Amino acid sequence: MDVHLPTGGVEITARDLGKRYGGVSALRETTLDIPAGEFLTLLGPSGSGKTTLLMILAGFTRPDSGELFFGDQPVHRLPPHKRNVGMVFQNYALFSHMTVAENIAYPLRIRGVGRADCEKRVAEILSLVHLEGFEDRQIRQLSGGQAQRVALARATVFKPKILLMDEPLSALDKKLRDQMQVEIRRIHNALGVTTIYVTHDQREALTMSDRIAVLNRGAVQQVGTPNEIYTSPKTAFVADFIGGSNILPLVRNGEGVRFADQDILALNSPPDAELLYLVARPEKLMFSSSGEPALDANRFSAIVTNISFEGDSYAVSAALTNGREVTVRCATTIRALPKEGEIVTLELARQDALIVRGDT
Amino acid sequence: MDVHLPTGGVEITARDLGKRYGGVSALRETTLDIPAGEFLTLLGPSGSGKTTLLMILAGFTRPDSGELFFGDQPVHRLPPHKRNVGMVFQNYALFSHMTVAENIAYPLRIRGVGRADCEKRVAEILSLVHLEGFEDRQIRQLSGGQAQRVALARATVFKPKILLMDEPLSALDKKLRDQMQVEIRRIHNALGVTTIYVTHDQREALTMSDRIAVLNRGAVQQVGTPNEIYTSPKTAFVADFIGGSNILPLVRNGEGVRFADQDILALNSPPDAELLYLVARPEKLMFSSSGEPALDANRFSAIVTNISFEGDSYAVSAALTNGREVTVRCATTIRALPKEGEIVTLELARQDALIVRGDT
Amino acid sequence: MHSSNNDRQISHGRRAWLYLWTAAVLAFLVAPSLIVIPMSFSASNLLEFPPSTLSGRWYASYFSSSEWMRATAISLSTALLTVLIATPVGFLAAYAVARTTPRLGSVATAIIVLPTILPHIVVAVGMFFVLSWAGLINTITGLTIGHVVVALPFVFVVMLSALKSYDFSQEKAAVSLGASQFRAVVDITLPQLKMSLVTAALLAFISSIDEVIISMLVSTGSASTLSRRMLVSLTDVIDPTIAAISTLFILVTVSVIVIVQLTGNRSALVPGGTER
Amino acid sequence: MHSSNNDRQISHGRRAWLYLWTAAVLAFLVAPSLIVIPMSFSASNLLEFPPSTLSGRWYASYFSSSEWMRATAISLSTALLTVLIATPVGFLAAYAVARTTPRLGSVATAIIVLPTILPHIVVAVGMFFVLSWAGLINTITGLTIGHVVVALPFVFVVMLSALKSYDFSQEKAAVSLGASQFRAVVDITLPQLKMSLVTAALLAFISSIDEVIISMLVSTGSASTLSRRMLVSLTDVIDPTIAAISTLFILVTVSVIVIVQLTGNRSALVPGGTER
Repeated sequence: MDVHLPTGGVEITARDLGKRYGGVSALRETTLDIPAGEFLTLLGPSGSGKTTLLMILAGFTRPDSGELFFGDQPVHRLPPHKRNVGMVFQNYALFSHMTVAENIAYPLRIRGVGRADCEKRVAEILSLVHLEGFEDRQIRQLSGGQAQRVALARATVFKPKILLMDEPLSALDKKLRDQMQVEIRRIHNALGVTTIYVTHDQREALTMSDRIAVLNRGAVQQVGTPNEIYTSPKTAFVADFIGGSNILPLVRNGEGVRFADQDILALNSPPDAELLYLVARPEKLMFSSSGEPALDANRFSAIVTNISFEGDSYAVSAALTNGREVTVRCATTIRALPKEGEIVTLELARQDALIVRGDT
Repeated sequence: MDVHLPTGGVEITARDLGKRYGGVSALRETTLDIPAGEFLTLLGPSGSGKTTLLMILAGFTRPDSGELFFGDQPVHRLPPHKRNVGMVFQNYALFSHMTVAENIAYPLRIRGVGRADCEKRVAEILSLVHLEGFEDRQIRQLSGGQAQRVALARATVFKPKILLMDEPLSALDKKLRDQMQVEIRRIHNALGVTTIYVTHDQREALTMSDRIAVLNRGAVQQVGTPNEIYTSPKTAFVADFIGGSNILPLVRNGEGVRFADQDILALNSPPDAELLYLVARPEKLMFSSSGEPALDANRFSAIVTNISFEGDSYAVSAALTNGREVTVRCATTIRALPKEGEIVTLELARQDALIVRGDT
Repeated sequence: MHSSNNDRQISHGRRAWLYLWTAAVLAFLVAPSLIVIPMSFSASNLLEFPPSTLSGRWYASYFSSSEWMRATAISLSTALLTVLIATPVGFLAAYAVARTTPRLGSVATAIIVLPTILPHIVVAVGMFFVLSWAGLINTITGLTIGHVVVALPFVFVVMLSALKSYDFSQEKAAVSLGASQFRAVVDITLPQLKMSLVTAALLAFISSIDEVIISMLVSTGSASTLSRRMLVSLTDVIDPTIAAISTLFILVTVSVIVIVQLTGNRSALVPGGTER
Repeated sequence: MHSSNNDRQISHGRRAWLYLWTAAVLAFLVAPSLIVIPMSFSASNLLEFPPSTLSGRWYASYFSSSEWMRATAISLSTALLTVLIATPVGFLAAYAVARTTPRLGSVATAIIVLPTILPHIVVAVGMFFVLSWAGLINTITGLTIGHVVVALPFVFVVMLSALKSYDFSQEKAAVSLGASQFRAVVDITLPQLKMSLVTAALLAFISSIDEVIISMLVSTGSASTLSRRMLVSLTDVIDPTIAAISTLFILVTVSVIVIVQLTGNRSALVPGGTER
């Protein structure tokens, strides 16, 4: 049965797509190439333009500028119901007066698929989303996770080459969300459809995506694999938004950079930008033990202001000499946990010190 | 000025407090001793009885059974407005037709405090919550964090010996919540008032409390310091609710216990209960390197089913030989990350293996 | 806002006076509305409460009077025409208002509910002048126009409130699945608003049957509606037939409301409801 | 539901027919309501639209007629009494319903709004019978009782909806800070419902002024209210004074609504509003 399932994906090419509401740029000119079959996540805070970009892809929002291609076909003038794109809405938007089977069969009915074929394909897709036997359930009888699966089935049963998902897990609780993340990836892998997934949850983006596009204030900040985004953020915004970070402003000093009158040893050379920041992940800052300075490490003097026990770790807040607060995360197995008010030396190894530019 | 502030706290003694709605126990007979000046958190999921207990303390809910003392005074028959208890509500419940100063002065006005004295004490408490000069602001002009501070000021300005807080931070976003947690602790320390704090957020409870009472289905499961609760949970519920845990069902075998036909080496001897579980924190499970078995460790064979990159760590899901899934958390610096489908050996040191009883 | 916890802060003793107030208010409100029912079964030629002898003679008198029957026929046909016009027009107006910008929507809403905000007598006077001018006094057409103006705001308000709680993303979902905008409305929106449409139609019907003041002015003599004839009869002589007709009115109104409520509640259990 | 994004899915071309419908509906609704205004300024003895010569003679005729003035006085005093009774009673009933169990509350609500659900003519007939029996026909007391029954549901509904969106935890907070339940209502709840109380009182006032059918039956001859006299005049002879009075009615009603709206909106900016 499953042999019929793979629908394949199609490449998406966006050229200079832009959208303004009144005087405000909801999306600045954006160019993006999404290979066929990729799982791309649009990640950003609310108002970052991620939903606007998704709605332009779906056809519900008309871009002011730019071009959009699905494969070779230009689609930026096509109305949404002719784009043949599957879409999963934030609140699922299931038709509440129809059964599960009627919901899923709706796109097939519109395409004039025959009754028998319809039933076969509904059963097929229900088995893919692990909801065998749910055909005659009413929508109101479904749990959140089941409704999510039905929405996914309805958006893929007509074998679209592109699947758009608008924060589909935001209404679920944490446990179900973790489970559905794995499920959605599994279904993506089974169908091979090009998937654009919108979320504001950085953890979700890291876990699920082939690539992530991080947006802020209407502009794409960085596109890359989860690992690239986490370990090599290009801007202070990305570094701060993905995982907690200590972001320290730097001053350019010839070839190098300084923080609070101290030369900084860093992994990369400073990028070409006006505003420069040092990124130090809380788990990479170490309390220096006694007087033996590690080679190739930055050392900062600081005073401990607060210690929080968080179960699997301590979060230690410390004020640097110029007053800036940083957070240090250390394991509960640490030998010598400093006390509040204690003066400590913090070490950041050169390979953990990244220089990024300010937000564009 | 600050010399006048400390209000001190009073001891709270609850004896067999119980409450039923219809046939359902909202709170089973609960006995609790809270020393003067303690910061005690009631932690539990919704419906666990934590709010019922708080409302009994406040006087808004009349218990069906039991006695309640504030110091030596029995209060279980006292109406709420005669209990002299400060309370911070989930939505703040600020009087929207009054200014900040009028809100804070309201409990003083009711107590017939003179105008000049009123003004002095409002200024004093505003300075404590870092809102100097906000006297004439309208409530609608306040941000969430400011409203929170005003609610706190209003609930403490009349120097109650007891302060009750009902999920006060649930409406704030994560950053502000972290900041207010520190603030609330600081104000608690300054006033010395006995504080009962209700939350469903285990991280908040760990960070803020002197002691935590964990509730589930109307019953107190465990009372202890954050460290005790995290490192020595007494029931499977507590282990699961505080920090993620792998909970494996055990079978008693003479003096010891077995899991899947394998004797388990554990930190503690099995408690006297019917259902027993092994608690293994995800960060304590290790991938065993090659054939050298660690002394005094449990070893489990497992197949890797999923690997999620989560930025600062990997979450590896693995199925044990009897089909149970466990989660292993490992640092991104791990030398040999296993692949999906790989068969691995998991190690759990004896001192990290805790045996707990099922939920009471 | 309201929760069982909140209740408990007012003790039962304190609530007693609230209960008393409420009971007094309720008795005061119900008495005049329902006193006609026992009166209508009186056998006496005079109004009696309580009736000394019971009989159904006033019901017989109503059904055997050709004048009352004629008035009833006029009322019913006008009400039916009113429903057929006001329901679709009101739905389309509400749909337009729900989908347009908030500013335009509130202007349109203000104008549509104008006839319910202005004194009814003023609307009736205006309607009388307009219909005189158009030569439609004493015609069913004229009467229907008058009643549509009165009924439309009810339909509009019911449909607008239904559309406001309707999840338009379902329409959007249908479009994303390949349906045209029109087909999405027909396939998805209308079936889900079924119950509200029925409610709106019944409200339009009742408001037309119940309308007196416009009828008073624009339909006289043999074109009188039932409610107009009742009012005129009462100001002339005291005829207990009126009590019988009033009782029938109550019966019909209450049945309609009960039916709407029951189907409304059933719609929470079976498909077709607007909730989700 | 409604969002600026949703709008964009209907293109402007497609929306044109919706706009047209709406415009037609609006014109149809507004015309009869407002046509009396130009007519009232006619100088002719006959009804004219548009008027050939303008004059204020019909306004002069209204203000100089002792009969019209007497009717106006009766209307105003009845309306004032109605407000003074219906507002506090309606608030207390709404407060009781808001704080009691949902089941008891919905029974009470159903009974309180009964007079607005039943045909107005039925309520009027019942009221006529009750007042005849009590010997209160043609008295201001009787008329006021009738109008309170009609006005109370408005007050009740306005106050209940205000109380439903009111955050009762403020009352609870006041109690936790040391206020008795009664003091909490007076200090916290009432000041925040100020605007809704004013709205409810104005609605009660307008509904009394506007009431015709009960007035038609229970106040005759020299005890006639203004709206009753207007209706009776129109069925006798066509007197353009009616157009003048209707215009004044519109003026008063619209002013009241505008004032409520303006103060209502201001209350969103200054203290005393119910929002938070």
